[in-house]
Amino acid sequence: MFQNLPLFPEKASTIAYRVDALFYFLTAVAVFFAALIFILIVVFAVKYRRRSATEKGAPIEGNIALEILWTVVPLGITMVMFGWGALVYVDMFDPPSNALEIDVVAKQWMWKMQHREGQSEINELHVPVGRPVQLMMTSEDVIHSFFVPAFRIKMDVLPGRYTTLWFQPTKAGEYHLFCAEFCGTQHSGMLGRVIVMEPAEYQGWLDGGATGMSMEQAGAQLFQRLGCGVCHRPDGAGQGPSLVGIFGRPVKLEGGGAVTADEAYIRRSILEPHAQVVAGYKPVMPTFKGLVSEDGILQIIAYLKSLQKEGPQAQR
Amino acid sequence: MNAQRREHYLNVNYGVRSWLLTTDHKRIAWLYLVSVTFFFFVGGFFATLIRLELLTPQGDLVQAETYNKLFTMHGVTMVFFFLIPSIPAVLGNFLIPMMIGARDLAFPKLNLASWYIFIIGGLFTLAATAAGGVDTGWTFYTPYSSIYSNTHVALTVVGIFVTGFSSILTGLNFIVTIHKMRAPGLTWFRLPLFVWAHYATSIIFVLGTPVLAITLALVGLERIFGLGIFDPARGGDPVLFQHLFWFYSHPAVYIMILPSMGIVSELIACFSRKRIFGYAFVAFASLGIAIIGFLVWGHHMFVSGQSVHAGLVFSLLSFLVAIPSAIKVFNWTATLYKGSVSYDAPMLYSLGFIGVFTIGGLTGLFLATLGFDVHVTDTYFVVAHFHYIMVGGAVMGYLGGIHFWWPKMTGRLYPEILARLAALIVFLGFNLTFFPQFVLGFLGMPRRYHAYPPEFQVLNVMSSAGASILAVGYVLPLVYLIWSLRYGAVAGRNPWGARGLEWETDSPPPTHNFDTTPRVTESAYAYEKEPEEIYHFGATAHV
Amino acid sequence: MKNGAHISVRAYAAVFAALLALTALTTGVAFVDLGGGLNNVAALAIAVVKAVLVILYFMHVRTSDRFTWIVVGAGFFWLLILVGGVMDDLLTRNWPGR
Amino acid sequence: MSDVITVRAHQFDDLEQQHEASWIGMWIFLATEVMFFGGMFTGYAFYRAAYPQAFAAASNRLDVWLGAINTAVLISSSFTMALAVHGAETGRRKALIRFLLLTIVLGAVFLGIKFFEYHSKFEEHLVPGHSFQFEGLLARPAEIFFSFYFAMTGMHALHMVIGIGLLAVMVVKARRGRFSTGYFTPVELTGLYWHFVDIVWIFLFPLLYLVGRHL
Ligand code: HEA
Ligand code: HEA
Ligand code: HEC
Ligand code: CUA
Ligand SMILES: [Cu+2]
Repeated sequence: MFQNLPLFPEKASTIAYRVDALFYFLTAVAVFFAALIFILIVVFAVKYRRRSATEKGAPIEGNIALEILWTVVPLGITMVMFGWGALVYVDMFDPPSNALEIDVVAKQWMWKMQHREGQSEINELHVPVGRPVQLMMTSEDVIHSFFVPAFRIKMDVLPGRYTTLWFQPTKAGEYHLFCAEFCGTQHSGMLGRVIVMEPAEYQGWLDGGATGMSMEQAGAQLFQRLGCGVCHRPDGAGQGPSLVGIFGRPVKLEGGGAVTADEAYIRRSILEPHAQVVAGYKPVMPTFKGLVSEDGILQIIAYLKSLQKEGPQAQR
Repeated sequence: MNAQRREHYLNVNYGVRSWLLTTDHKRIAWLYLVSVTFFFFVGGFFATLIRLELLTPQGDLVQAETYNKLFTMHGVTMVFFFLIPSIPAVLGNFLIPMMIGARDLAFPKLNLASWYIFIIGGLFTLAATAAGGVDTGWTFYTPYSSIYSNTHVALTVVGIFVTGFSSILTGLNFIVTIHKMRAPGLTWFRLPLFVWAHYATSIIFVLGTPVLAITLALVGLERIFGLGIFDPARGGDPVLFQHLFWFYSHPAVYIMILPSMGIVSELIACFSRKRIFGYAFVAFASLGIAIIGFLVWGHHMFVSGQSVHAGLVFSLLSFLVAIPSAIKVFNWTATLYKGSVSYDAPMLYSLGFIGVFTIGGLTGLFLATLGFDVHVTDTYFVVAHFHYIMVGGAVMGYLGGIHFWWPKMTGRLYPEILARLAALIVFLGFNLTFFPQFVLGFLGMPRRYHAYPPEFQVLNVMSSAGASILAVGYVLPLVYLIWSLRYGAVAGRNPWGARGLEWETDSPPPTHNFDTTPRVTESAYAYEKEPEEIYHFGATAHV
Repeated sequence: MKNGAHISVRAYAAVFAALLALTALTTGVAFVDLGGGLNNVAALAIAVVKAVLVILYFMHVRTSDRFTWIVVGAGFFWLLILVGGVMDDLLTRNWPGR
Repeated sequence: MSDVITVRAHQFDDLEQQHEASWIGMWIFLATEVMFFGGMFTGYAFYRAAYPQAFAAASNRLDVWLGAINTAVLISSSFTMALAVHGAETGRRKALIRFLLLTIVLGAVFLGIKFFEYHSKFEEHLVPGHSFQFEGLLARPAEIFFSFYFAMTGMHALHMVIGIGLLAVMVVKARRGRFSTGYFTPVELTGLYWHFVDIVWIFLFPLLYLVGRHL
């Protein structure tokens, strides 16, 4: 009968073990204090019950030592909770550098996953066991939230911004993917599956399901089609700066200040080129808003990232 | 018995006009009592439908669209139209002037105005409901609320905006009254903790509510006039709305709990016939909660795309705000020690409050713990947490207070045995409803789900079963309290042997509360003394 | 002490003159590039000075009791809390850098 | 003396208590107003930090001279308001009424100029929404700037209108001789409200009009 009455969620990622350890600690503290209060209340209420109509309580006003005790002890305990929780949290948002990167676009009410190798899936995500996976997520409409209980991870997916999430599956199997931020009528239907496979199997799936171009190739094609290359020539001779090696590089801005060229920056450069203008260039780049989809932007970003390694000649 | 008819606030005059145009704080309290009770049952009706729908995994009772409107209107009604005004506007209104020996609040006309504003706001929201409802969740996150939802967001938002001003006026009135109108000798540290709690609550009313008002106004303007402050398509950041919303709405949860804590402080002392343990600590804990409560709003946004740095800061501060609550719980418990404890219904509610609030509060610590919140945020764990505090805590405290001061308000006693039974039913029904939701949340069931995977069914059925028991527990007092208005035993001035100043006048009190202004020489908890040793009534009336 | 006690017409006139002068100053300074974000600092600082003058003199807070000062202070302090918390999020979004 | 007694409400012990309560009540209300406008100032700060160039460019589309003149007008009205309260304090009813009327006139001038500005923004298609047009590619964040411009100045103007209404009531009451040196709290509180509205503008002016002048 306990099939129908699960009390503990499955654990299928490295972080899940750490979250659960935290959970045990929190539960222990909670049970201790709840029991303490319950027992004291019951004992006092029974032991000191009123025995005659005129009886009065003892004239006690308080006790400073006790007050200090029950201020300092909870304070100490909560600081442990804070520290421990913070450690887990910071690690949750600090992906290892060798992570497999997958892009996720959410829209009412579905999930689109794009693997760098070109596969794209709807409401399903295939990943290999034992390898860190990092998701780069954005939304086409409202806020959604990517939630896999078995991995103990969750992150909101925002329109107009990128958020990231990473996990390392530890066990092959199929797990629920929920949308956890209310996003409209079919919020509760915005479900998916994360399918964790053994690495060999995963490779097979990748090969078998390979559909056409990789993201970089698609990005390169878009770059061509939208005419970006007219201004952004690899030698920097165009109207705009060369984009070779742009990703991760600090960029000096017109009017002071600098930013790191990350995904958000590139996305913004494409959609709102004049919000942050590169020092020494004129704000002549047109906006590509409406001309390129969120998927497309992710492909361009993947392409620009690839320019990193390959050197100038990669940009045709 | 004295056959002569004594004049009091209920019988000075009759008729609808005498009620709708009254500036007597006691009558305005009744206006509020009737209104918030109405809204509670409206909200409860939505809750009933929610629980019925969740009996089965498939969404079969209502459409997804309808379900979304149900929980939104449940949350909006319960929070803005029931719980926030409940204790302050009913019991606070009724009792604060009496507790401090004043003839009325500082601004009686504003007080009446605040009720009308509340009703106008309520009518807007009811109109939105009647017109088809809203489906954004009570949190109105943009851009769903500002652009995508095609339900009656604007109307609802106007309703909440308007109602906000009623809160502001109530809070303003309380602060001024408590500062300027205390009876001679009633120093700050002789005040009942109920008054301290309302003072702290009022600070939040006054400094928090306007931020919600302007935020919702901007959402409304965005919908109606196409302003573009939250619109991602124009470069707007969706997280900004959440900051502004929670800047009010986190402190607002303390608006809901502080007055209830105030009640519990009164009841625990009275039914233990004993001074409250660590009076000053409990008093300052209220202020501490109100002030630190303004620094923690980001704990609702740990996975929202807020920066990691902000997450750390808000988590740390959230733990700090828990400390004053812990201090209160320990002091209440210690008050029982060597008391003379009786088990009257109000006391049962307060003991229930302490237990349930402790669980609710401790699970709040789970949520404030960054690494754990990521897993359970936006799941039923959160739903369970806040119902533990708001339903098990605040509402139980409210019921305890209503029972306790019922004799003062009406001059009649409620039927004790039935009341104890009801308290027990509420306690049991409550725990059965909401404890399974902690498990559901930990298992990963997201909130605001109209349908759910089948493995969650058993726990959901338990929860729905509990809700039906809870409903009985709530309907029962409604019935016997109304019954007692006519048939209850006559109460007398001070049926509980309490020491508060409000018990030193007739039940029901005369319009101006006291015939003469009292002089106060002791704390409101001096149970070792007789009331005559604490309060001294002069010879002449001050009209 | 009675709140909002008397302040002389002379003081009002002096404050009025100062407010007009500061308005001219803030407008003038805005056209000069002070560099390094100093324009923002100057604009805000001048506005704060003007507001303080209005509060202390026109609004009689200078001659009012401590409680009035606390209420005035609380209003602005709470606003700082709000701005501070929100800006903390915005300005640390790249922290810790990757 | 007898007219003094009649203005005391029954819940107060004496006029002094009543005055102190009203005074502090008004200040508490103004603290709420600070937070009310504060929500918008916070949003403004957020986007200004996120889109500095766009805000500068958009701000330069406002007429700085009209803004400055309006600032001077409003400050003058605050000055006349202070003098009106002074008149009430010293029992000079004529002065009270005259300065109240002057304050109303200055307030109306402010609103007139504001209306003119709105009108020209409308013609320049700078009102957020479908008709919004902004040359250059900062159009989207510039629209956010103008959303704040209209929300903040609009809310401010609404407060002005309410203030003018209150002032008009004060004029009528003063004419009827409702105030005396012992009782002029309503004038005093109206004054506080009016000065508050002035203070909001003191911040709005540099934040809206002077952002990008030095560029
Ligand atoms: C009356 C209402 C109320 C109250 C009083 C509280 C009190 C607290 N809340 Fe709760 N909360 C809500 C109502 C309330 N909450 C609501 C409505 C939501 C969800 C909103 C939504 O999203 O719709 C929410 C959500 C919520 C979240 C966000 C969860 C999420 O969405 O991810 C968090 C996170 O930190 C949180 C924390 C806390 C904490 C730390 C307290 C503390 O103040 C609790 C302090 C109390 C105690 C600690 C118990 C007593 C102490 C002891 C017995 C001694 C032992 C103590 C120690 C060891 C410290 N709450
Ligand atoms: C003060 C606040 C308050 C109170 C008192 C309650 C009371 C209850 N709530 Fe509420 N709840 C919220 C505040 C509150 N809730 C909020 C803020 C949300 C979040 C909304 C959101 O996500 O936006 C929420 C969400 C919420 C959910 C989650 C919905 C979802 O995420 O999908 C659930 C599910 O079980 C629920 C259940 C209940 C129940 C069973 C009660 C019971 O305690 C109610 C008991 C009362 C009754 C049952 C009434 C009795 C009367 C009758 C039965 C007569 C009525 C007439 C007829 C039936 C004809 N609530
Ligand atoms: C009309 C010429 C032109 C076209 C077409 C153009 N750009 Fe640009 N781009 C520029 C100029 C000029 C700059 C530098 C000024 C600025 O930041 O706006 C720039 C800057 C950028 C930057 C920031 C570079 C850095 O070093 O920080 C990125 C990224 C970028 N463009 C991407 C693109 C993409 C992708 C496309 C095609 C979809 C594109 N551009 C099309 C002219 C152009
Ligand atoms: Cu997507 Cu909920
Ligand atoms: Cu909170």
